[in-house]
Amino acid sequence: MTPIATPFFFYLLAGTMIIGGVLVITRRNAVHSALALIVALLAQAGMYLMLYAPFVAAVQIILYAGGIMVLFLFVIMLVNLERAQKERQFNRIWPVGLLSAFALGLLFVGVYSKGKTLLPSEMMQIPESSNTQEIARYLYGNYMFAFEIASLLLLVAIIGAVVMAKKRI
Amino acid sequence: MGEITVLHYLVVAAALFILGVIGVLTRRNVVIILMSIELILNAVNLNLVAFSRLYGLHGQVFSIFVITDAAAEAAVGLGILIAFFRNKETINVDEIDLLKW
Amino acid sequence: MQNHILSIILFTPLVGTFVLLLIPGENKNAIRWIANIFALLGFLISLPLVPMFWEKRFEVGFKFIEGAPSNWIPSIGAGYYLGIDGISFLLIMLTTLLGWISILSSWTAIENRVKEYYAWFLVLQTGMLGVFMALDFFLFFVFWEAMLVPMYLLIGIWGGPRKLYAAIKFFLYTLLGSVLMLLGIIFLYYHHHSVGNPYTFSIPALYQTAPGIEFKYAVWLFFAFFLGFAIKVPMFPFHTWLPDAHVEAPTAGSVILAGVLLKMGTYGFVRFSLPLFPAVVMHPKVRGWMIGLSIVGIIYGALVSLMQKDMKKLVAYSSVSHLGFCTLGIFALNPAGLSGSVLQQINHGISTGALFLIVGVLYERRHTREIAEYGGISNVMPVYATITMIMFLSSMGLPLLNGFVGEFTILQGTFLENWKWAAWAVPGVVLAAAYLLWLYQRVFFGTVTNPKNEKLHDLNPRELLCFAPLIIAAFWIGLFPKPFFEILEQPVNKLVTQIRPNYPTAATTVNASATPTAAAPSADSAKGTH
Amino acid sequence: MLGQVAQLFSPTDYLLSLPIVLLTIFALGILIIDLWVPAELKWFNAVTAFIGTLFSLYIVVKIHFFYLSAPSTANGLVGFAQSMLLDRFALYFYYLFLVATLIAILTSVRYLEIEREHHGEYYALMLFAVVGMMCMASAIDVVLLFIGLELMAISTYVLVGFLRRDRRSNEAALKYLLLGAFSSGIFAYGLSLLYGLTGSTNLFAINQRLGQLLQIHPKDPIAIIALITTATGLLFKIAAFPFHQWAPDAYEGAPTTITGFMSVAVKAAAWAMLIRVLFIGFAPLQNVWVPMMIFVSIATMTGANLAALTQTNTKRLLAYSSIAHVGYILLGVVAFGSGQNPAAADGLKGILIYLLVYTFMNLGAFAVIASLRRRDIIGDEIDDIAGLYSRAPFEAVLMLIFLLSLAGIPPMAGFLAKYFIFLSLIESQHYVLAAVAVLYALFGLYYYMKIASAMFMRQPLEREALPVSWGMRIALGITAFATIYIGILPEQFIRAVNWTLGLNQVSSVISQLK
Amino acid sequence: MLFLENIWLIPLLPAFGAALMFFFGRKLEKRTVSAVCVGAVAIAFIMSCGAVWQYTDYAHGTGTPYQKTMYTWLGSGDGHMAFPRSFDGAPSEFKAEAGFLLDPLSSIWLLFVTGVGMLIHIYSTGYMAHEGGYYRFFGYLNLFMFSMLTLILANNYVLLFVGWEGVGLCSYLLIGFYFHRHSATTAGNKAFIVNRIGDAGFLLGMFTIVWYFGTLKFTEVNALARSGHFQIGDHVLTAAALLMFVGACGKSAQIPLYVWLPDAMEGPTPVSALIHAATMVTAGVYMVARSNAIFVLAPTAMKTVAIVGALTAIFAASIGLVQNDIKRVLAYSTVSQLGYMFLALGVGAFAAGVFHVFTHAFFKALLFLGAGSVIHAMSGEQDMRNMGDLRARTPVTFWTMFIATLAIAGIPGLAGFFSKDEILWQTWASEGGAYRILWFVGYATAIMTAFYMFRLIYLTFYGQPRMSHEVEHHIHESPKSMTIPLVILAVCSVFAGYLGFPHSLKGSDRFGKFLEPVFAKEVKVLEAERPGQLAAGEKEEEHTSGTEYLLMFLSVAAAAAGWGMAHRSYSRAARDYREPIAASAPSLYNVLYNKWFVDEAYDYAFTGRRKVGDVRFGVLGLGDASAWTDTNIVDGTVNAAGWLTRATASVSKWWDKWIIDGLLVNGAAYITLPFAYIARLTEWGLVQWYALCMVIGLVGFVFYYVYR
Repeated sequence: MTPIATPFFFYLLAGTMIIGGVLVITRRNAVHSALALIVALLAQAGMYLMLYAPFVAAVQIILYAGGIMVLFLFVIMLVNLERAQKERQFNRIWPVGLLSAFALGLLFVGVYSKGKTLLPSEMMQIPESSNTQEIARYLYGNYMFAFEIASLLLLVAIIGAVVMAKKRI
Repeated sequence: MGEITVLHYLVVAAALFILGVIGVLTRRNVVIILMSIELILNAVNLNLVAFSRLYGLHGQVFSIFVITDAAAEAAVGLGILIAFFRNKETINVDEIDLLKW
Repeated sequence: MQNHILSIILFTPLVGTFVLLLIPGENKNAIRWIANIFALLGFLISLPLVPMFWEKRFEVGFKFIEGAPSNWIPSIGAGYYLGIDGISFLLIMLTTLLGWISILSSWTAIENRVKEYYAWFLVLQTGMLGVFMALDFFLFFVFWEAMLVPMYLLIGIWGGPRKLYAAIKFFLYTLLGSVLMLLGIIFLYYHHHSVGNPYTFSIPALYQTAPGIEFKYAVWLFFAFFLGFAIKVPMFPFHTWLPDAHVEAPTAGSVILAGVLLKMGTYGFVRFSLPLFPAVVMHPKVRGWMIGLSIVGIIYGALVSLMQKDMKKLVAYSSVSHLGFCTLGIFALNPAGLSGSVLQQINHGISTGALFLIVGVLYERRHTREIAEYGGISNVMPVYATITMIMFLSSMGLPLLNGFVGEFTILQGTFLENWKWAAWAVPGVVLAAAYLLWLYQRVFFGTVTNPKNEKLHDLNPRELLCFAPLIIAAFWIGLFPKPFFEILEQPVNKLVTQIRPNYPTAATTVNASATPTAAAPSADSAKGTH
Repeated sequence: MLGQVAQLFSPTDYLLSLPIVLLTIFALGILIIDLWVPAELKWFNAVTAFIGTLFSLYIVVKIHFFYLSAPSTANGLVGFAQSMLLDRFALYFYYLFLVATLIAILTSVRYLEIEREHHGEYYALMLFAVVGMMCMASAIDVVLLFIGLELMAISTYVLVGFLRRDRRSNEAALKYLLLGAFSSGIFAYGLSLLYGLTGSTNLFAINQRLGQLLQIHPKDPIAIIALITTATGLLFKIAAFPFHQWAPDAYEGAPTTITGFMSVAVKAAAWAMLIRVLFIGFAPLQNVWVPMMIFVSIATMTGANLAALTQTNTKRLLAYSSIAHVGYILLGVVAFGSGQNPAAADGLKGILIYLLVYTFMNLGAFAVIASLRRRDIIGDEIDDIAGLYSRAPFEAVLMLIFLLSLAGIPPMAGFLAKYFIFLSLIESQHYVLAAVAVLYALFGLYYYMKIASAMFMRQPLEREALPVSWGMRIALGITAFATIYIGILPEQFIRAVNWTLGLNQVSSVISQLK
Repeated sequence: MLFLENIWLIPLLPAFGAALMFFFGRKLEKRTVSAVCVGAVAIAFIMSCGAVWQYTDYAHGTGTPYQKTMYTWLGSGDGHMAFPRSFDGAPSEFKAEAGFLLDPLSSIWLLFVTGVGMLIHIYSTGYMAHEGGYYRFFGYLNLFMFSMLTLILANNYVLLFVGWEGVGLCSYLLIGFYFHRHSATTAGNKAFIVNRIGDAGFLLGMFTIVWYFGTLKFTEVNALARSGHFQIGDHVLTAAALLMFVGACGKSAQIPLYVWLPDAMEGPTPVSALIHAATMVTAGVYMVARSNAIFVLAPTAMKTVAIVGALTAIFAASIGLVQNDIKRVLAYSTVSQLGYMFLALGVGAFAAGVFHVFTHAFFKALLFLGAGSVIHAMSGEQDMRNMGDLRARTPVTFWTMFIATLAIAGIPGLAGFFSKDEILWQTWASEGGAYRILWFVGYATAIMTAFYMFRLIYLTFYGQPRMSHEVEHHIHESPKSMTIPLVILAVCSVFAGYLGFPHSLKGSDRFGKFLEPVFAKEVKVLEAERPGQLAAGEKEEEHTSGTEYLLMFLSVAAAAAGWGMAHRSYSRAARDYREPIAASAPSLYNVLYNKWFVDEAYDYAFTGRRKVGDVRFGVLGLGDASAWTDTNIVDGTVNAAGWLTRATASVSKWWDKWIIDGLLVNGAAYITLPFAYIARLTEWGLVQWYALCMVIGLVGFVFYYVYR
């Protein structure tokens, strides 16, 4: 079944994401930023659904919103400083940073507007019912090795986090 | 409201990317900088998934890997941040000032 | 022996180094003995080369060829490929001789870190010999650069107060030249390949193809090489590393530096710049510049040394002037000029080496080189004064001593090309007399004014032994230079024919000049007049 | 179903993954054993790691011989469904990684004891990093590439910050992590665009599609953006201007042994990745990235050399010097990009040889500095190395050898590396570039000699002799020997590189790369 | 042919003596020293007499030179260092032999050099008896003999140049013999360097010859020059001749290079006699005479020679008039006599010039030795104002010196008369018109010569004693070893003249005849050179003797006049006598007394030993300048380059510091705010600064490649 009112939902979610993103980088209180990030991530999950990627959407919600952000919140609680909120939130070079970032954005927009014709316009019909199986097939087929390595990656992340965070090993 | 093409998603992703960059460049709070990096990675994911709409599932799979990576980076980054915080009692990035030219 | 003598000569000092490394650093005398034995050995081993070479002196091309092209690193075409002709033969003999003398001379001069001193010195010796023997550009470059390091350390560790500055200046300045030369070498190498030959660094092979490089590249190449050699020589604008290096270096270091290292520049000109880029060398503008720089060097160096208050600096600048004569002779590009130039390189090695030893003798006794500190030395050290006088005379080019032979031949050759050049260079001879005699007057004549100088003891046997061979050589070359000219004859004539094919390198009949022939003046001879 | 699995996992895959698997097993083993190893016997971990690396090395050698025996494998074996290509090129880098790791392990033991941070995790992480590198070297699928990169990167972040009580180490780790994550974000963004353009994650496929695409629209802006963002990630990893500034800080703050490891192995891996991505994936965009690389290399050499002149901290100085070396190696890329043989061949050859030589000389230099570490003295200021000769003549001479090699003075190996770079430049008619490069060699000489003259010509601040552990001695011995040996008798090494690149053979990696 | 075969021994014997002195001299005692050295020279003298005697019947009048080549000295021997000689492009060889040549010209020099040399050696044994460094002195003397003989016997220019430089060296060593005296060593340096300047010219001359003729052998050069390939006035030859004449000027103390000779009197008196009067200074004459073949083809050069000679003659004589140091008077007289010789050569009267050299050798040596013996007697006093009335106390010295004075003044019957008269006559005869001026110059010089010589005699031997008392009663006649040579020389200077007894006095000019083969052809060329004169010459032929007699009489008159004046003003010189010139023309006297201030001028202009204000000119000035340039400009550039690099390297650091300081110093925040902001930008170590750089780089690349 094709999604309904695609444009509306798209703009809704896009708006939510952008606003969330803006809030993330502007909030004084880190917790608020985290929450804003969660919102943005959820909105992005919605977009995944619109793009016929239910599995990714699920991963997004579970892993990101559920896992990573919790980690963030923990850390924020751990290192939360009253001081951090009182002093200024932006470093000295922020105007330049802002400027150059916007410049980059402008360039991107320009490029996309230039190169829009290059992308194939017709979309491929992806069977969403079997999406997960397909992904599994890919993961254990083409990307098996990468998948294994990814497990190592997570392992290393755990070790690293422990080594770094633990007072004495 | 016309037809939503991949390009729309690209633009959104680009916006997200830029937001992330801004965050990285301007904020002092390391945690928030890490979050901004997450934003960037999400932009990447959005790109990938959007493209996978054109080419098939590779993109989605790739995005899963990127998420994994994001998780790992976040974990390690926060760990290092804690170690740093122990020594320095701050999480402000411009107070990382021992090493300079 | 015949076919390995070069390697034997080349590696004897290195063996000495390794032997030294085995000896504990405490017993300095043992180290000194070993070092001197090996230095002397290096000299003695090189002596058999003389008769061997003498038989072959008129044979064409390189002799005692050893190894082969690209047998060392076949895949880039570098080879352990040795061989000598008259020019390198003379310089090799000079090197072994001076190496021995300077190691002998530093018996008492060096007190701390004796072991490494001698070790580095022997390494340096091998490096220098290698430069003169290599017939492979890669090998040549390896030796050329490898030799910088020991010299750098010799200056930097055992040098005077400003040793760090002098050492690094020496190293950087020389390297500046050689890196550009490296590019030049690589270009030749690639060009050789691009005209359809296998990659090789063999110098004889490159002699074949290099002249074919089109002019606009050849000029750049010439200057790439030129910079390297001109800094080494040193020619006029690039000479300022020399005084510093000399003043700071220990005596033996200066002797080797002046005696041998500087020759590498001139050797490079003769061995590489001339045969590789004949078109450029003969190009009037380029040649004019070379000659001009040489002449400026001659006069300028002499004038500057006239004004020095430090003996060693004076001698250093004087060698700028003398080397100016060498380059002048080289770019005269005729047999007289070239062979005179090579001979003058030998002479400079002998006399200036001796001069540095002379300064060293005083420095060892009084630890100052200020001319003003001295005066009336000939009252207390008559033998020393006599030797000094002889060496000064040889350095200022008095007939029957070596200096004259070289300078006369060079100027003669230059005059044959263009009388103006010779005319500009000749004042250098006068100035040489001026600064040397003035120095002699201030240091040796008069009465002893400075009480510190009253107790100076005259030369001891070891020092005499240092000077003896130099004096003998000076007189030999002065009185009977013919053998040297004969040794140089073949390579020099080969060079000239390579550069200017229509130049008569052999007089048809020995007494042609007695009976005037009605031949029309040839192009070359016409050049001289107008 | 099982049949499917069997068809998914072939003997080839087994062979190709074996070195990696072995390393992984040993890493995990260390992690577990470490729990029972008492504090004073921690060197046991080092031994385990060493043995593991040796095993892996053994397998690599076996693969090597298998390739030698089977001419059909001239282009290497493709495994894991086109995601991994273990060709000679990868094999070469495997050797580099493993040797570097061995030496790094040797140097680490005593250093860590002095730092009181001797934990098994250190070695485990090292091995994991190597796994990541191997993936980078042998991946032809961007996904695998990216994951490998991240595996290596994250392990390195932790290793850099491993001295948790040392503020400089923390800072270095944090900076490195922030910037690294940032750059890998950009990198991933570029990859995603690449995927979007070509619809594939396989480099060869990307190469073809991109080629077709550019046939239709030359100067496709999105392609260029993809290139530049990707290149940002690559250049960041090899620390080239303007993405190099993390390097000095990270190098200075990290444990010296890790600094050596990073400057050699990590960098080599990054180079392998860069070569794969640029030369295969972005080959069609050559006319874009060649000038870009020219600019980057000149800028890198300039910046790094100038910065190095004023350094008083040896680690930082060497960090800048290694950036400068990156500039040189990039020249090889430029020569390769110029396209025509023999310039391209020699350019690539130059890169490989440079990395080989660089591995030994730089590790050696850092090993010497690491050996200066003592309880109270960090030992990375130039004053600490002053008069080293009178305290430890042997090490001083070795250090001199390494420095000379870094400066590219023959007969040290460094000269050979520079030689090939210059040769390739001359062959590709980049004369000016070559001249600039050689002139920057002078800068290099100046600051290296600053260290040398400190060692030989200055008086030591304190005279006590340096205790040097056996591991350190072996490491120094190996590196110094290699540095001189490659310098004097490089023939078989050059041959090896030729074999690696399949030069003078039927099928050449180069032709396949382009 | 024993002596002729072994002619090479003649120079080698003294060389051997010298070597002996240098190596073992310190150990030998004085007797052995003098035995060896004097012996060596004596044998050399005997051998040369033998050689010349054998030569006469070897050549029997044809004057074909005898040559003996020892070995090839320069050049590789068998014609392999070749070059195309310029005038016809024929390939010829760069080569110089160690070969000896004996012909009339060289045999004359050979004789008087060895002869006078031997005498002076003998004399020195007495004179130096009480000096330190005895062996050194004789070593140098022998070395000098060796060089001088090489110079004379060389068969090519380079070998001649060897002797040429050798004698220069010896004069340097001997002038500086008393090396404790700063003035002595300075004089030595001056002599050597001035000679070097001349030598430079000589070198260039030689090069020109080689380049043109392709050879340096006298015989070949002469053969070519006379082969008629070159028309008279050939430019190259003129250049060559002039350049060689520069060399001659240096060696033979002609204007402008004469300045060294007077100072050279710092040396021991025998040295002055041997080197600076009799032998060495005549080397220039020898060289010019030797290359007469070239000179006659270059009339310009000839004229130059003549004019320079004449000028020098009168110039030096004028200075000699008022000098008080006995040796300086003689020195200047030497210079002026040399001027005569060059005048002779210049006008083509080679034989006359050589003849004057010959005679001059005897009486000038005698004068110097006499002066030496006077100084010896006066225990070192050299100022004639403090002498007087020595006639009785040192009779031998007096009489011998008196004879010499008569000779040099040109009193008939003595050597000087014949030679000088010959020169004057030739000067008058050879050139017509304006060149007669030269004759007048020579004539004036003759008067002056007579005057100052007799002034010397009167001041020294007549009048009242003006010396202090202790000096006075030390006065004694010198030992035999010194007086005997005086006597011998006196005899020579009486009779030497008769060898050249002119035809006009019914004599047979043996001397001229002997030299005939060397110069004859020149005379012809000279005739050819000016056919106009030829007619005149013919015309003169009949009344030639008349003019000659007239001139002869005039010159006698000149001598007499000089003598008379001297007698009037000095014969009764008391302690308080006044110089007549000083009385009449003090300014002129001052100028003359200060030698026309030439030395000062040179010091200001050329050497730069004196500063004008506080500016140096001349060589030392140049030296200062270039030394300054070297340290500040040439080396400065090098260091600046290095400095600049390091500066740029650390500029950001400074920038920061500088700005911050600026902030602190002037609190004008609103000005410095932007700067301070930039400063903060460049604050390294901030992570986000790195990130910013990355992004900027990204932007830059994208912009460049997409929107280019």
